[in-house]
Amino acid sequence: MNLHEYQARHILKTAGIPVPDGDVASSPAEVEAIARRLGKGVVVKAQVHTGGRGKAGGVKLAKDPAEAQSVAGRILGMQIKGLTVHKVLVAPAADIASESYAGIIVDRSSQRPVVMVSPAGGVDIEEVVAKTPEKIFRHAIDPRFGLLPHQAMGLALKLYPGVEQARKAADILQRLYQVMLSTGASLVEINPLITTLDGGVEALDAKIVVDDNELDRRPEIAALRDASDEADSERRAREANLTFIKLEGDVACCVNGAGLAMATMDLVKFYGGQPANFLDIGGSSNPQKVVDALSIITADPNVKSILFNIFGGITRCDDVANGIVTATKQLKFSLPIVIRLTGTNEKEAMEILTANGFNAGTDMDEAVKQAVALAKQAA
Amino acid sequence: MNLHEYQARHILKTAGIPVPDGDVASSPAEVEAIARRLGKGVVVKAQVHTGGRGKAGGVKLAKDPAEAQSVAGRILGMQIKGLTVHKVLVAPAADIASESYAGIIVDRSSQRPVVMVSPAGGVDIEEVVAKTPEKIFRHAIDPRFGLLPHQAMGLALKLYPGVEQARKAADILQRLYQVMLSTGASLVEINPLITTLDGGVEALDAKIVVDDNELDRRPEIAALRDASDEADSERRAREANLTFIKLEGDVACCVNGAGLAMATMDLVKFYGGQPANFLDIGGSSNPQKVVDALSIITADPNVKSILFNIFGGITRCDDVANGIVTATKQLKFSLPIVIRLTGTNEKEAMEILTANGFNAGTDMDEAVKQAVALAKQAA
Amino acid sequence: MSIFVTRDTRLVVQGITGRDGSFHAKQMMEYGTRVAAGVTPGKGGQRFEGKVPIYDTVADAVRETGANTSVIYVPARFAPDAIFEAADAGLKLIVCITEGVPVLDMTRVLPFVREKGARLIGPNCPGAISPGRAKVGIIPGSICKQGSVGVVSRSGTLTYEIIHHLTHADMGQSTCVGIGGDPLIGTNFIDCLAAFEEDSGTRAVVIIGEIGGTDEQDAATFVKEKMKKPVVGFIAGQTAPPGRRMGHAGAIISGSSGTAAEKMAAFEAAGISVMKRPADVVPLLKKRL
Amino acid sequence: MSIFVTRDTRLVVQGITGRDGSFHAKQMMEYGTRVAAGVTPGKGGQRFEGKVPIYDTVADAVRETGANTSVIYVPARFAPDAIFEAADAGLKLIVCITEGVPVLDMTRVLPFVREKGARLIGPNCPGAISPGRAKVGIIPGSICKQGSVGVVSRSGTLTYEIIHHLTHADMGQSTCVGIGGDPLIGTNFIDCLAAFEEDSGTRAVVIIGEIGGTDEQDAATFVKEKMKKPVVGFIAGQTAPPGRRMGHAGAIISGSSGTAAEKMAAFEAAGISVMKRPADVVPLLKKRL
Repeated sequence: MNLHEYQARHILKTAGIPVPDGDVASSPAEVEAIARRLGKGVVVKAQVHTGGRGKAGGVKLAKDPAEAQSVAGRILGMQIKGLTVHKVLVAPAADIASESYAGIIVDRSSQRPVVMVSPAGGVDIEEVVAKTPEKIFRHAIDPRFGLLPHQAMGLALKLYPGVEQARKAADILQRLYQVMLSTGASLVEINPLITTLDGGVEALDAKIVVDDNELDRRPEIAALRDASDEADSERRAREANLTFIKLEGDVACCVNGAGLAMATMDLVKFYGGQPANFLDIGGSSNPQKVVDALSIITADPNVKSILFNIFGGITRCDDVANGIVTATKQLKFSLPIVIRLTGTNEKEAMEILTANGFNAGTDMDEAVKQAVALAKQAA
Repeated sequence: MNLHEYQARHILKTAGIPVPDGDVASSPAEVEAIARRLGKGVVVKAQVHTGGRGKAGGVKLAKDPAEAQSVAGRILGMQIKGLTVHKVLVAPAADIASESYAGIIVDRSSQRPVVMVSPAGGVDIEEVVAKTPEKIFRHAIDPRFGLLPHQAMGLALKLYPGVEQARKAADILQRLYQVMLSTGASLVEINPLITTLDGGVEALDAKIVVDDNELDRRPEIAALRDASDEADSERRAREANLTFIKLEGDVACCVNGAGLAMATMDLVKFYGGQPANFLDIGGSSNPQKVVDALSIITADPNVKSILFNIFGGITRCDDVANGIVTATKQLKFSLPIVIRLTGTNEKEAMEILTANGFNAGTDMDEAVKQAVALAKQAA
Repeated sequence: MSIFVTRDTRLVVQGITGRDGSFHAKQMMEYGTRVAAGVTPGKGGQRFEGKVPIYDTVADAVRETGANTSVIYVPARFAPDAIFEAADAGLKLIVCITEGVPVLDMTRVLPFVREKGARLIGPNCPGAISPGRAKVGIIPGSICKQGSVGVVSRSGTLTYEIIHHLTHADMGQSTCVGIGGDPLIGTNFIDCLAAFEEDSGTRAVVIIGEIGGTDEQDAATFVKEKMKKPVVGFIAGQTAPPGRRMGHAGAIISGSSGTAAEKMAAFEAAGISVMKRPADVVPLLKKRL
Repeated sequence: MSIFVTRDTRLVVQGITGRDGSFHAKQMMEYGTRVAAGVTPGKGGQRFEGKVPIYDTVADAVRETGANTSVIYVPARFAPDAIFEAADAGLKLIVCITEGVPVLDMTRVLPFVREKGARLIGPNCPGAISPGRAKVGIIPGSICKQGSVGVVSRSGTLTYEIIHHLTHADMGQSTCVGIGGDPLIGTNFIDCLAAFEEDSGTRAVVIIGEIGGTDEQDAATFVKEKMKKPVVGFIAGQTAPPGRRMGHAGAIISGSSGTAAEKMAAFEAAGISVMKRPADVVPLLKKRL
């Protein structure tokens, strides 16, 4: 789960990391009031979960409260990469002496949280990694001992040769690791980490990505979710405990298991079709999940055919069959359905489906080919 | 540094460990008020840094506020092992179903914090260790991973076969370790850890000994020091950064280095004398330290002779000599002084002392013998 | 004749009285696995299905029954401690089925397990099965057949799909291992490939990867440099969009890295025959054997 | 010819620009110790006494100078991290002079040092000196003399007292090690006794213990079971009252355990000649050589 910049800033500030003043607003009038309180030039930044806000016109400077209000009027409500801007952050325009990068990610190969710093801040860090890797400095944290002071200092000295600023940056890195632990984040990032003209070191922009698996035990973090920033279908899927990702094609896929779901999408493509979604109904076999899944799939007007691909293990095929029967009765859609079922209780499932007028097979390739053909017919 | 029971209780409570209600008081009237608020039979417990309070009459039950007041009148001001009772804890008389022991100490051999639990609680745990060691269960905490839930549960199941109470005790053990870390303690102890008649698990009495080396970085803990509970000479020594322990003999010892100080005391005994104190003036050689040391030593009416034993390393002998000269001028005492100095700047020291009318030697045995003889003459 | 899970496996089931634990404990027993003990705190002294003794702690279970392997079905919030406990009790193989373990917990669990000299498979995995000998986890025994093909996979049902093809073509399996779909796991492809290369009962290996990370690329290097046995591979997620987590916490393309295309290219370059679709496993393996 | 500290010692001084660090760095240089580098964050690039290069980090110092040993003079609140840093930089011998390090910090420092394969001496110790070769720490070089008696002690000035007697009797020392007076230390008596037993330059050993803990008892067992060289011992604190910390954090008699009497008895039982007073070291050693 991504946090908004204003949420991440607040968390960093609470953890003792210097963050410039500022506040979040959802109307131009609020923006005007905040700008007036800050009492100098401000920056108004769209709060949406996507990169490239600046290029899209979602970040603007304003020299006074009136300009801030008018700028906010243009940003609020705008669309950035398909997401509507509902909130803006208003912060003082900073006196920036230098821009660096500081972040911690959980790294797969070292299996540790890895701190990365770079004096090349304020730009996309992946670009720095790709183009000037010598400007990236890394340290893999041993979680048994934490980020030790000298380790943080060693990194900080790569950013600032002056020991005073390095000490401040080292302190920020140690606190950033504490933020990672206390929020259950898989990524915490300050970009840019700036030095101010008076020698301070501050987090100008912050990003926190929380590990979804942490949300159950961190209700205070889970409460920060901004549902307005999710596609409607994905929100519904999340609430129904389904893993759903909308794609651009027309063959809807309803599969149990993430790997098989991806392989099914790939096979749709292989046979000349385009998958409309990724959808994993998971391991358990509650028929209601099938109903929820079909309801979400059929809400997409692009969908031309529906493909079920179920390999029964923990999932019982008869439960899925019952779900299909129930859903088609409840939802009253007219899209063609192709069903492939095999594994646990395959025979019972076939009987249920046949009794209700469905055809079903046991071969994945055949089913995919058929679903692709049906989508093409309908197009 | 020892914390008082009422201070330790408060820390445990703040850390989420169930502790019975109660409050601290320093007058019978306050005790009466607390007992009235608690609204049932109470126990009034002397808050002094020593064991055996109960036997000494420092712990009494009272059935109502009036009795609590009268009991408190007897306990407050009483002497227990030479310490005056200035404060009492007033707590509800507990409905105890069982008494266990739970403690964590930093163990020298495993070099780890070791949790100890025993179903034989409410008594001196050293006695349990000595007499029924099979009733003690230990776990050495790996500080890189902390006290893991299953480890705490494994110990808790040794106290309580019922899983509900064991879960409560396991939770208490984990919190107790957090208390150890957050207070910088070398010992945290709940004795007794009780079960109540309604199935609760509570810390009835608590003890925390803080590592003196932690106090600099934990001012909130250092502020809990109760100077009224220290011998006056020891408080003054502590404030002067001297390590001083008063003993019962008459040969005062003023030594640099703890090991040499002990060896000097031992040699006093070896030659038939009795040391009046342990005193380490430490490694640095500020003459003021010598003045402070002599001032503390000479305040003890038992002292009959003063022995300096200095092996100059970091400590410079001339600094000590200057200190002796200054102090004897300032303090105007008439006790005989025997001085042994050797090592760094020994020659300069001898010159200073001779010029000021002192004799000094370089041999430890000779000096000790002389100091013992002088004390005997004066007795 | 098989890796990790053998006839000598003596299993303790952590969470044996839970919904998933009890269901799969029965399945494993029916398959012939020696289920030596179960663990549920507070149920020590009872018996599961009237047969398997239940203990309060894994340490008790190990001491009393000599179990050497653990399988974990406890809820996610208890899973890290369950792994710690199994390793603490001296078990040398720990299979964690549980899904949803926070990755920061795994950063502490993994070094602990290694220090104790244990092997962890998972979390968020279907476990392992050595057909005809024993199964530890949830892979349906009915789709497997004893034989000499080793299977290792980051997936669950996709693995079943491929095993299904193998079994139908009469190509039995030595051991099938699901290593799990999380970004931080105890046993990776290379661990399994090395074990299969050593195992006299394995003649060829099927490796099933997916988008995200670089484990497949590392596996390819290992195959090229260290393996003599033929390897056939599949990568799921060719059509996955970047930046989205495809169900598995580990299945995410970051920037331009971790794509199916680069993994398939790495496989090809290492001499691994790459399937275009799951059904290709049979003809490709036949060609290599 | 000596243990731990030798002619090959190339030293980095952590806290070289501090009050204690600079004083003792000079003393060590004057004694002939090869002081290769100093470390003070923010003073990297400067030189100490116009000669010794100063670095911001120990890692820099090691990379640039090939130092193999560190000595730490930083204030107590920085000392644990200084030890971590030295071990992290790959130094194999770390001598921590600093007094006042919290014992809970040491519970984390010690396993770290061990994992890195380093030896820590101290904290709260006077360090080690191999007379005529090098000194690392604060033991005054002037009281020592090169020879073949090994000295190991928990104390500082008491050690000087005993070295003083040895030197006056013309009994030179191979190495004198002060292991420190704290309850948790990196190198204990047994480590030193074992090294002295191995060292061809050491003919006899003097061990100086004190009240508190059971290290002396363990040392006695080691002497009895593993040592051929003669050992002479002293225990300070026969007159110490129980329950009071006698200066050293580790010097405290708990209940009836850790007393001087039980330690002296353990020494006697192990064949260690026990001094009644420091001056006895010379006649006792003469008897055993």
